Amino acid sequence: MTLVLNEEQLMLKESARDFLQQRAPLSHLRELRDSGNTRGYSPELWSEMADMGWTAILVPEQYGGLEYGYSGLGIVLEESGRTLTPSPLLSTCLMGVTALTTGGSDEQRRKYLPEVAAGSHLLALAVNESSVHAPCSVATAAQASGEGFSLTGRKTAVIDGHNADTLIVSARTRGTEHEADGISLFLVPADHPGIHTERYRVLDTHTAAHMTLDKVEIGPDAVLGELHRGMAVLDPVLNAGAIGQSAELLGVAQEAFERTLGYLKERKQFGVLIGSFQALQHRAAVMFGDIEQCKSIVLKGLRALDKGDENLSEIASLIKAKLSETAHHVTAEAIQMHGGIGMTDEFDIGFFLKRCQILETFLGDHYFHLDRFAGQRGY
Amino acid sequence: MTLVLNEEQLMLKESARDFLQQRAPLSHLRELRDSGNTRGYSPELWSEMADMGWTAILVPEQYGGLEYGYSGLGIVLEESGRTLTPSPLLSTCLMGVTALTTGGSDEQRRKYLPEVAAGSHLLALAVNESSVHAPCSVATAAQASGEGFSLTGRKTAVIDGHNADTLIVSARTRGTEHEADGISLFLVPADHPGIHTERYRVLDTHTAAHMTLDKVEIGPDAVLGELHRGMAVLDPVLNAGAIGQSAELLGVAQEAFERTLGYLKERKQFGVLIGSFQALQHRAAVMFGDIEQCKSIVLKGLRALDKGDENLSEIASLIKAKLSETAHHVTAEAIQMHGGIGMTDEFDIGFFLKRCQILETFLGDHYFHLDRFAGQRGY
Amino acid sequence: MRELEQFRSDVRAWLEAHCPESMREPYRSEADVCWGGRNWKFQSEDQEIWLRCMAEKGWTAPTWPAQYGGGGLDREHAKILKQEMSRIKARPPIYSFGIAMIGPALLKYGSEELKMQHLPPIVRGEIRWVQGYSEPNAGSDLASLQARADDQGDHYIVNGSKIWTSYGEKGDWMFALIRTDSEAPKHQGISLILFDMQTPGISTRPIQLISGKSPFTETFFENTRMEKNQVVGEPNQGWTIAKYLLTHEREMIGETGNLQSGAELLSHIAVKKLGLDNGRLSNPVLRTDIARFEIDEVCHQLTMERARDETKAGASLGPSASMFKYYGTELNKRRYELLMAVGAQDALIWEGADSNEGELARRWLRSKGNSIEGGTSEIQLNIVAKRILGLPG
Amino acid sequence: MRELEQFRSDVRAWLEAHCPESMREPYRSEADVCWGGRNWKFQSEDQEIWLRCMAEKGWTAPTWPAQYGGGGLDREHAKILKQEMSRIKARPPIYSFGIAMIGPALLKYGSEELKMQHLPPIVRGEIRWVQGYSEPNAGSDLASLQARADDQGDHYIVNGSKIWTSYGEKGDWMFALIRTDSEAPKHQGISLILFDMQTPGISTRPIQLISGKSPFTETFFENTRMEKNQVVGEPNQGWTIAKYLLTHEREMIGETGNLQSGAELLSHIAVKKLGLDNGRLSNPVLRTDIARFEIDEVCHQLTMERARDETKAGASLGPSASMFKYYGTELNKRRYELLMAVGAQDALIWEGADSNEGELARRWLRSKGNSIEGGTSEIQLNIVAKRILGLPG
Repeated sequence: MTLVLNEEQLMLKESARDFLQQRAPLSHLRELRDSGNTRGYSPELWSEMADMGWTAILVPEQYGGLEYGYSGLGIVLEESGRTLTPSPLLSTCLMGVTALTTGGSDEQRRKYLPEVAAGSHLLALAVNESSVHAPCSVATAAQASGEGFSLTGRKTAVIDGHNADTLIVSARTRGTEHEADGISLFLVPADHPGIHTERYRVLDTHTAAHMTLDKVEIGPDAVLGELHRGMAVLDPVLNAGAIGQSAELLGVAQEAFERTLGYLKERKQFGVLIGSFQALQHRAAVMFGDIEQCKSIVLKGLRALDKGDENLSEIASLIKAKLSETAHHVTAEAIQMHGGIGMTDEFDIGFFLKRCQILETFLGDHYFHLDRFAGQRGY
Repeated sequence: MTLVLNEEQLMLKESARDFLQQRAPLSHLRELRDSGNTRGYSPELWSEMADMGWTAILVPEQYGGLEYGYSGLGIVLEESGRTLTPSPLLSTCLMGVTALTTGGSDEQRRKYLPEVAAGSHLLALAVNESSVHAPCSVATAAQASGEGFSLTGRKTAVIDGHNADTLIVSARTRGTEHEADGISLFLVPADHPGIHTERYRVLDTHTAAHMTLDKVEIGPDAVLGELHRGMAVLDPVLNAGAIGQSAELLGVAQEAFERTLGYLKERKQFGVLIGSFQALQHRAAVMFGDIEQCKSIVLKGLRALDKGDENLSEIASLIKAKLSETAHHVTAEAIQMHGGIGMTDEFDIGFFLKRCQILETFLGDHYFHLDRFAGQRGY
Repeated sequence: MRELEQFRSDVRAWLEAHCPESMREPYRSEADVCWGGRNWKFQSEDQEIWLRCMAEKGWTAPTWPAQYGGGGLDREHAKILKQEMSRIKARPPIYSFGIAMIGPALLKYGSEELKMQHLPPIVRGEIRWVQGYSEPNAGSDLASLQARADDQGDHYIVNGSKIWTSYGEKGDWMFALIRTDSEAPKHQGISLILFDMQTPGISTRPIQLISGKSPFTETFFENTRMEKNQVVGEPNQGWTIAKYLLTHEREMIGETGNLQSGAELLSHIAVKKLGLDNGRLSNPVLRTDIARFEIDEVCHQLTMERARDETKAGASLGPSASMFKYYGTELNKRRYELLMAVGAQDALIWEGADSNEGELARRWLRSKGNSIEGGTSEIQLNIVAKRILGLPG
Repeated sequence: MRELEQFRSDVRAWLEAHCPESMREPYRSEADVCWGGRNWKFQSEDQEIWLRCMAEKGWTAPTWPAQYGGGGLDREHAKILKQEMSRIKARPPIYSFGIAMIGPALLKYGSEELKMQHLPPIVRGEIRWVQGYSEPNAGSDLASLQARADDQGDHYIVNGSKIWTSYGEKGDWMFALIRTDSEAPKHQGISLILFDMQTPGISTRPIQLISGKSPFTETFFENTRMEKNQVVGEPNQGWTIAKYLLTHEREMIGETGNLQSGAELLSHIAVKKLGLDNGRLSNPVLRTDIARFEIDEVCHQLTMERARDETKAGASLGPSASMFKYYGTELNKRRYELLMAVGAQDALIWEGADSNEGELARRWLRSKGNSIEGGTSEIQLNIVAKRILGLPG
């Protein structure tokens, strides 16, 4: 398979871009923020996205989906990175669907996937327990209770946690706090009375939540995948999440870079265009090259997800580490090269820096992924 | 005490510079190399240095020295970094003397220091056992034998090992391989028949040696400092060594930078001086600032040695780490900015890169010292 | 020497007698700072007493000549005053751009008349000064400013705008760079003019930053009358004074990095947040990044110390100030990057949960402006390359 | 499709029959490379047989037209040949600047006469070509070259010198850029001229590098006669061809980074040298630096792969070649920096002990030239900024 988009994918890219530029340009994010919206995304826009078929991209045909694969969803995520459009695509349509297709029983898939594909059911992943991403550090307890389980513990940084209809919660069914074995995943209705949600807004108006579970009673059919072996499902989900975030970061970095390049070509100082200063030219050239590299590996990562590559953990961490560092650098340089105006809220460029920091940090920053990459490579 | 040189120090700096520029400019190093000299330094020059009093700078007055302190010796080392002059100043006059003044009995001092001050006795530190600097990793055994000890083991990267009259050898008198406790230091005559020396030349014609000790029998008076507590002497010696290397690296970096700056002001390309290219200007400006910072901390480090600062380990590692990274960057940039001519052996700038790599690496590179710094700071 | 010791004991006794207890503790927040000015509301009686006492002695501006209300102290005496104040942790009686910026410029370039008019009220904290340099389209190319003064014989009529004025809406008087000769080469037609912010035709508008509210304002002039006798130095020679003020500002910003480090050490915060594992931070790479940062911070501080030692009695740092400005602001940006990494997912919180209103994230965002305001990092490197290294072009 | 499959099985059978066993193993050292040329001494009979057989089929230059001795294969067929050769790990029959550099330029710009004269001997490996571009004072500003050809009616007389010619003393013919019109603007008075290195008035001198001996030479022309019919393309139009050749060279250098990684993986060497501690390299920071390097290496390789996929059938990479040249060489420099860090004190050994004659240190030093030769990194970034990003100036 060559590293270029095929015709069908190019069409999807174009239609995604058209839709987002028209219906959800950057001013959409600003409006959401200024209107004090508490969901962190627009339900109206979400139902339009569902109409576009985006919520169904990853869902298998037999459950009402388009089965268009990660490469397809990645294209949409990349474009939504350009417009910084908030939506539950990552939490529900990428990670939620991956969890169900990887670990879900046929019954569970039938229960959730058609509704997800229709855009009428949201999922969220509750796997962290501290500020630092560490999926194996699970203290939340799932104790046998009747035929099912009783969950008690606290989950942090649940993206879309307060918007979700169903939570995918990791909890310990045996072993000690930092062990991978003994972690199990559970599908838990978000409106369960034992769940307390503290919603918060992150720096660019996207939202997340900390969630406290107090004796949340669930049936035996709530187990996702095998008991004690939740990491066998969670690992692929987090790999898909990291690559999906990277696709979005790629959009963020490209747009921030292109806007900056445009500014370099129009802003004059000392009687000349600032883009004629060699120091800025060299910095821009390196950013260009870095972004080109990011394009290649994101494409590769999405392909690897589609074909179920056996080195997915290594690939996912490679990509997330590189995209985090590149997008971080590019969005910070974007402010610096815009100068004073880049610091004002009135101007849009600062939103890219904010979104970048969020995507970088959630589900593991470059420190986490560099470490994981080296581990996967055996050193 | 202010961070500026006093009048006396300024005079020493000037006389050191005059002497080295006249008697041992860079062509001296080249001659040594091309003549196939096996000592790695010129004994004639060494006796002139002794006449200048440099060998006596650190030696206390009561043992025939000048007692002019680390600040004085640092000035000479910095200047010899500018001319890349090879000599046993670091191994004998800095580290050797520090070992004796820190841990030596009065008898030991009387035995060695006057000769060292006169330039007629050389010392070398044999503390490493592998390629990576790790002073606590000591497997060389010192077994009780009669009233004294019998040393067996292998020491690596002994600077001036083959030139020395007396070796300062670390060996284990108790404990296990990586423990600090149980390491003892011994003064061993270098011509002892149980010592086998493999001399080698490093990349810029300086020399060092690996040394094998096979049942080297020594008396009880050979112990330097307290038995089992050799690290109490070795730590200060290595701190002084790191700061001394840093002073030399400062000279290396300054000279490489100044030569490069000169080249930027004389070399034309595309009809203009290459120093007018903004990308090079910004890189040069940052190098200048980094070197200014290096000047400040080397000065501070030498002062700290003179007053016996209690945080010497922290300070020494801070300085060595910063100087290593800065000088490394500056000497590599020096090649790049000189272009093709910088790659030729005929031109001198490449010697700075070589010397820098040696000073950086011996006695711990930036990885070693960054780790040690953080450890000293409690994290 | 005896005289100095006597002075020290006098100062100590005076401070003991006059500095209120509540003025001897560190600021709890920015709200504790005393800015002075026409509309100033003292936060406490002690704050008012402390300012009055100090102003009476001229010690709000210790080195200014006594005839302008200053303390008339030489460097050595002023240093003793500073040491004695910090001994009892006395707060500065006032924080004033008048004392820090326009005052020194007036002493160096102002006419006797202007000095007599403006310096004493500055010493007393009666007038709050703000600065008007930048313009929306000028950016780094400050001299390309366009706010224009038309000569009307005995006065000027000014039109245009200024941006990035700190606390512009709270200012009583402004010192601004205004183009007084549109025909001259751009560096030669600029004057430094002083004017009352209540003059008709002046309005201000607050600027919102990516980090949220800010002290910055934009200032607009619409047919604003300015008096010719309020020009500092010669008309059209304002650029020289502007450069003096900029260097002065850069030195102050360079120092800021220094002050920041007085705050809690980055490594302490990291240890608290991330915990130790066998005595080491459990994230070994972040650990190294922090070590590199702490090393560079020490390097910067010691270099400023060395420069102070070298320049000794009042000599200007000159172009070195650009180097310090560059390193000070780049360090501060790195500090906040590392704090964000230490804070990880919690550091993203802007509103809700226990985020302290996103304080860390806001400071991180705000720090991005450090390498832009007061002359961008690029400009500082240009200055170092050209004026210190003597590179051409 | 059927035809291609048939071709594949024919090639496979032919290779099986003709490629000597000893030519089916990787080079043990550089000494195993076959360079060809007038004075070539084959290292083995097999080496000679292998070159002869391949040359006879024209497969030393598979895509060149058959009338010039080439294989006459299109891209698809050539790819199959390549795949089949690498299937049995066949060594390239020859490594030749003739095939890689001047051949393609002649095919694109040369007259029929020049093609007929030079291409067949290149295919047969009879003439070893070397290049003459750089001059001691030209550096990055290649077009400022000064080697000068004076028009003598039917021939030129050339004076000047060339530097950085690889294997200049072993070359049979040189292609060189020579100024043929001193009056014209600097890009417009240059010609690409071919000449026999045995021509009277040509001498060479080896260049010693900081890493030791090198294949580079300096070449001197003293009243050297060159024939006018050996100018490639039109006289004074050599700059166009030079740019084509440079882009070509950059692509090749970009690929080099790629080949290097075929060598033992950096992380494997580090594990061997430093050992693992709980499954991790015991130096956690070096570990991260290595991880970053390996990541960037994959990024570079995949981007070259993507570019090849995008440019598909023969389209030139154009200015992107500059990006690949930049990344490929910077990566190679980083690789050697990390190898030196892994090697630590042992890596400093130049002579004596078990240093393998300082091989690592020499390669590290040699790598510093990567970002200078073939156009400096600065030049590549300039090209990206101007020709890809469209930045002004």
